[in-house]
Amino acid sequence: MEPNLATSIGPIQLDRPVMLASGILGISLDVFNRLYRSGAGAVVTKSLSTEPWDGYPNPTIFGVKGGGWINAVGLSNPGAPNFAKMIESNQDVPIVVSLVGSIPEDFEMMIKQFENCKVTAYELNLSCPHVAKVGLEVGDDPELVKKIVSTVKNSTNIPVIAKVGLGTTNYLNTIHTAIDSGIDAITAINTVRAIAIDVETTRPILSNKFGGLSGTPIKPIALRCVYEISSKYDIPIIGCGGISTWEDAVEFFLAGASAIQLGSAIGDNWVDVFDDINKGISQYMKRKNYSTIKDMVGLAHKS
Amino acid sequence: MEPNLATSIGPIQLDRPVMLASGILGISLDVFNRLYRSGAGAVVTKSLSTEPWDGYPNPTIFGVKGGGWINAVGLSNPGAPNFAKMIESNQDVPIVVSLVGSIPEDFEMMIKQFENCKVTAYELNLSCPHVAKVGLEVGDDPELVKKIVSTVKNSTNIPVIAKVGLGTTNYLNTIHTAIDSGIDAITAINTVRAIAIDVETTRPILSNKFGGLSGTPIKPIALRCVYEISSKYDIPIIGCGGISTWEDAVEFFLAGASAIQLGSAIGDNWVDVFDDINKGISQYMKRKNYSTIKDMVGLAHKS
Amino acid sequence: MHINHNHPTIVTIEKVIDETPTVRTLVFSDEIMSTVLPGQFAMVWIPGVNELPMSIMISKEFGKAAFTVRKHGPASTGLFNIKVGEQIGIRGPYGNSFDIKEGKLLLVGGGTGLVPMMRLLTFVKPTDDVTLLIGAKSKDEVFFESLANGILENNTHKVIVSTDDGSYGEKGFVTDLVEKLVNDTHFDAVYVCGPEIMMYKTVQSANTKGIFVQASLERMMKCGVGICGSCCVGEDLVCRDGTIFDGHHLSQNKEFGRFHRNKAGILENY
Amino acid sequence: MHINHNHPTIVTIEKVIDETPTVRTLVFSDEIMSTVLPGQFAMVWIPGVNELPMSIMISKEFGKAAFTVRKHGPASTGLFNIKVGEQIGIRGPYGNSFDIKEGKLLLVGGGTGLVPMMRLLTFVKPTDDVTLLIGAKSKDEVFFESLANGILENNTHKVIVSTDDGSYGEKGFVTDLVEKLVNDTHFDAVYVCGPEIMMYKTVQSANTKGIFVQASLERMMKCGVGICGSCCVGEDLVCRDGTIFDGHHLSQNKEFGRFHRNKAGILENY
Ligand SMILES: Cc1cc2nc3c(=O)[nH]c(=O)nc-3n(C[C@H](O)[C@H](O)[C@H](O)COP(=O)(O)OP(=O)(O)OC[C@H]3O[C@@H](n4cnc5c(N)ncnc54)[C@H](O)[C@@H]3O)c2cc1C
Ligand SMILES: Cc1cc2nc3c(=O)[nH]c(=O)nc-3n(C[C@H](O)[C@H](O)[C@H](O)COP(=O)(O)OP(=O)(O)OC[C@H]3O[C@@H](n4cnc5c(N)ncnc54)[C@H](O)[C@@H]3O)c2cc1C
Ligand SMILES: Cc1cc2nc3c(=O)[nH]c(=O)nc-3n(C[C@H](O)[C@H](O)[C@H](O)COP(=O)(O)O)c2cc1C
Ligand SMILES: Cc1cc2nc3c(=O)[nH]c(=O)nc-3n(C[C@H](O)[C@H](O)[C@H](O)COP(=O)(O)O)c2cc1C
Ligand code: FES
Ligand code: FES
Repeated sequence: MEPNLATSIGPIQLDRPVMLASGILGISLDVFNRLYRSGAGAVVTKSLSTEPWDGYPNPTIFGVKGGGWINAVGLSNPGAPNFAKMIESNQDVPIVVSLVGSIPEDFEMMIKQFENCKVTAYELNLSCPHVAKVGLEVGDDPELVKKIVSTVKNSTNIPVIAKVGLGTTNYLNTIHTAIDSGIDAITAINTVRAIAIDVETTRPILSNKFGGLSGTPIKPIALRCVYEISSKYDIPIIGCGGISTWEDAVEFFLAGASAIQLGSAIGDNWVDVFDDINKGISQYMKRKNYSTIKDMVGLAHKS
Repeated sequence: MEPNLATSIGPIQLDRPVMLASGILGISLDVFNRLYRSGAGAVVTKSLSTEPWDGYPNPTIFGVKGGGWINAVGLSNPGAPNFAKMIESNQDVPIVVSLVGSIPEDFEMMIKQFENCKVTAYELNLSCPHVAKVGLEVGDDPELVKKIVSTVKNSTNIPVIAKVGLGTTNYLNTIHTAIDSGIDAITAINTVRAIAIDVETTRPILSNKFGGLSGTPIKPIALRCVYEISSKYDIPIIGCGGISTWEDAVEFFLAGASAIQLGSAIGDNWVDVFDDINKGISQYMKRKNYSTIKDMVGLAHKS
Repeated sequence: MHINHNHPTIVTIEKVIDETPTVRTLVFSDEIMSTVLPGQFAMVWIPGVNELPMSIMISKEFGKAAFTVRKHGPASTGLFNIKVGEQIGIRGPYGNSFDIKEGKLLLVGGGTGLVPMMRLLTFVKPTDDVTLLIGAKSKDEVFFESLANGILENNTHKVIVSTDDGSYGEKGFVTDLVEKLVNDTHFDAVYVCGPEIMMYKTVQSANTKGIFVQASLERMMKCGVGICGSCCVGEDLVCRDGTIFDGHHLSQNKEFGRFHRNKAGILENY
Repeated sequence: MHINHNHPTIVTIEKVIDETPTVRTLVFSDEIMSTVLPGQFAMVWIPGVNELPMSIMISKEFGKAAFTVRKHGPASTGLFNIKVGEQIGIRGPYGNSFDIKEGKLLLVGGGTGLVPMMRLLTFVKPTDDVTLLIGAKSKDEVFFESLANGILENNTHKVIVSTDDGSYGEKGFVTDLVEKLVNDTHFDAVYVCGPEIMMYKTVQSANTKGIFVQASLERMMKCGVGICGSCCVGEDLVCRDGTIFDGHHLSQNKEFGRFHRNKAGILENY
């Protein structure tokens, strides 16, 4: 009796619980297909805006000496209209379309573009820590979150996820508002605002100076957020932040996540990371006699 | 011409810029003397409360697989009255007394205890992430911060530092309030709220479940805070969080810190870390032709 | 595999040995713990209960190690009650180890202070002449006597038990015996682990005679690595500078044998 | 010492060599970069300007490496203008490397696409018979000709230059020369790096003849490690799966030779 890796995140059904996080390799349908074949349960696209964005000049990403990555790609993306065309032919891959914008109308307009695409869910990026007027600046404004989530929910029948991060207000309030406005699930967390300075040239390394920290360093913080959210709210959670092994993934399930996303780990372990984690989870479930992912979700709260 | 490692943090003068952070080995005068001899420019005591506190049961601290530490010692401390007696005989060591409390009167009472002690500064812990009613719960409440800082400033002529961290509000607002209320300097940052779950026993590892993440993982976040504070306010800053090498220390100076504190690095490199960092800073300054720490402070903003 | 020895590794208890009504040895598999140096300890997490510093006990089986725990407060009782098949977390090994000397050796252990002595015995050379003193309150608290005799079977050796009430072996405090032995015989080294007063007197006796002596100290421990400060004795941190200190060094320490610190860090008299 | 090869290491430019009016080689000391495999690249940070992917050029001196940069947009011009004593940051090495074959080898390089070819030349065996084609627009854009002849001095070899305008060497496109050569002679392997159309045609010519061929692709790069996705060609990520791909693999790629992506990730025709 093989353990079943299928999971449901509220209305979203996935065959496997490990998803590709937004902004990671998420630019072409060919790559999505490859990642799906490699074991990803779903892929989240780069966050799309109404118009194409070039993003920031390089350096936009580098490895931190003590581990992890800092990036300020600046949400470079082809824009929702172009992107929708790129994935129109999609049949097989569960694609979650990530969206950024400043006002509800941005999101409305973008969702229209995908009417002819097979989209598994939308993920609203309310948490990018290094681009002005979108991301965290939206997530930190409860009124705006309310308007955006309500608008999006009225514009589509496809499930909608809100992606949160650690901004300048209590992210739990953002979640509260999103839940009140009808959100279907929460992804936690985005990168954490950070900086690195080169001591020889005495300059910040990123062209944008500030960026977002991802990878192993943020795992204990991300896990805490999932644990906190699941203590406080009855909402499906997708855990994200620093996951690179099956043990990390299981920690997130135990903390209350129904699925997980990863990005930075691909920089270290390449696309094999999906299958490695799937296998590890499966072996763990066998050993522990869990037959479904659900058996694990939130268990750490019960001890 | 040897570079001069002396630094001033507003009214606070230190011979060397690397301080021991609060809560680390900070329990006895003998140990303080040893750390001072080992190269610490000053030592910060454990955060003291009006009464002795046992703290949380073990496990209270452990190493994170991906690097760094998570602790929930729970502010165990002998209480300000006992502690003041323990350091009464101090002659040589620049001691910064760290205080926690819930109301202004707590701080007033504690400062009285130290009237006969040689105290270099007080550090108000407005940022412990894992003890209820003190720490972050105070730091996140601007009205309370205002009252506490004003009260403390009225109770003593000794310089007063506010130690901030990433809570549920914008830490920059806390700093704003503290500056308006007369604070002399800022220490940034405390540990970042985190959790770890053991997958075999499916339980959070710490007895308190939540703890604070310290060490290398938080360095890029702490550095960003120092950079942000120094962009926004004209206040002396002590950088803290994940510093373990001279390069880390220099990054903090370049970001705007006039001195730094470290804790977790002692777990890896033991007390030699102070002299190692002092030497590294000195060699760097020589190579770069900086004659004082001040020459470096905030340089990254100018590029 | 310990990826990070400061993070608890979960092991399963494979065997439980009752040493006395209040002392048990719990055996588990762990390659690293099976080969630690004599005197090293681990932080032992009893899930849902507490975490305690424990000397790492030897096991006869390859690749295995053990803890020998005396049931005392809630934490040690939690460990004492762990059954075969249950799991505990261990991090470490921590601390320094005894300096291995040669010749005529005196080992002094009281209660679970015998644990590091057992591992030390596995390091003696065939030519060493070894005397082991086992101190206990009464007969039913004596353990490891035959284990020690077994380990030393190829050495010139003596295992002497003394009980406070004389119900077994010699009668009286083990420290009186130490005083007598070091006065009578020249020892090349003395090693002691047990209650602080036992260690204090043993160190004094040896120091007076100018004999090399080392004691393994115990203090309240939280981190085990020199961060939290809870284990300080004078300017030393027991977990990181020790747990083993030379007699000479200890004779200069103002707290050794006199004070320890409680959970809040307040000095208390012994 | 590269503690983390994904973090920029700062190096100081020690020598600048003018190759042509618009191409310069910047030499620096770095042990790891001095011994990379042929085809590997680094991400090169020009502080205050930009960061660019650059093939790692050889240096004659032990422990040194170099970049050979053509002045083009603001980023490469920033690098081009770096003076002796100034600092740049490098991270890497990244990417795979050419499969080293033996026998009759054809190397084809256009412009700075010659850089990986120079390092590949240092890997040829004494028994190899090597033909290097250098493609350039005109005479003053030709470089590395004598460097290549020097490296190959102990081999049977030919270095053939072709310029589009015929101002030096053969006249015409280097790809016509490739077509002719592979029709005339059996090669054991063909290696190509240069403008995509040059690589596309070279791969086609070799594939048609069933000759082993590898091309080193260029795409917009941000991370260099397979995170950002900006370098994708079809389902391949140039930085991580490449930059070197076999001709057979490339013949199945729908984007190679046809499209590349701009900074926003939109497909554009070549
Ligand atoms: C290096 C070292 C090795 C040890 N080896 C052994 C051994 O092999 N076998 C054994 O039975 N005991 C050993 N001990 C003592 C053991 O750690 C406990 O202190 C003892 O079991 C009493 O625990 P308790 O049940 O009374 O704790 P409780 O009263 O339940 O208190 C729980 C907490 O207090 C702390 N604590 C209380 N007393 C002490 C103390 N004296 N030292 C350190 N922490 C304390 C513990 O950390 C624990 O978190 C060792 C101690 C140290 C420092
Ligand atoms: C693996 C690899 C190796 C290379 N090796 C060399 C070399 O040895 N010598 C050399 O002169 N050039 C090399 N290039 C090309 C080089 O990276 C630049 O693309 C080229 O110098 C043009 O830059 P620019 O000044 O026009 O950039 P700008 O127009 O100033 O644009 C700046 C940004 O655009 C990006 N960019 C623009 N065009 C490209 C492109 N074609 N490929 C990648 N990024 C681009 C850069 O990352 C940069 O951040 C290499 C490219 C790759 C991918
Ligand atoms: C290069 C890069 C680009 C990213 N772009 C986006 C983005 O466009 N939208 C988004 O919601 N998150 C973005 N993120 C954040 C990731 O989706 C993820 O939340 C974060 O990296 C933490 O996960 P990890 O530690 O597994 O990488 C990006 C992260 C990286 C490293
Ligand atoms: C075991 C431990 C105990 C701590 N106790 C305190 C404390 O009592 N008061 C306080 O302000 N900070 C406390 N801190 C936080 C540190 O002072 C410091 O801000 C934090 O650890 C980040 O620095 P580091 O990465 O160099 O350790 C504690 C940290 C640790 C690891
Ligand atoms: S136990 Fe923490 S310093 Fe020794
Ligand atoms: S450059 Fe980022 S994936 Fe290739």
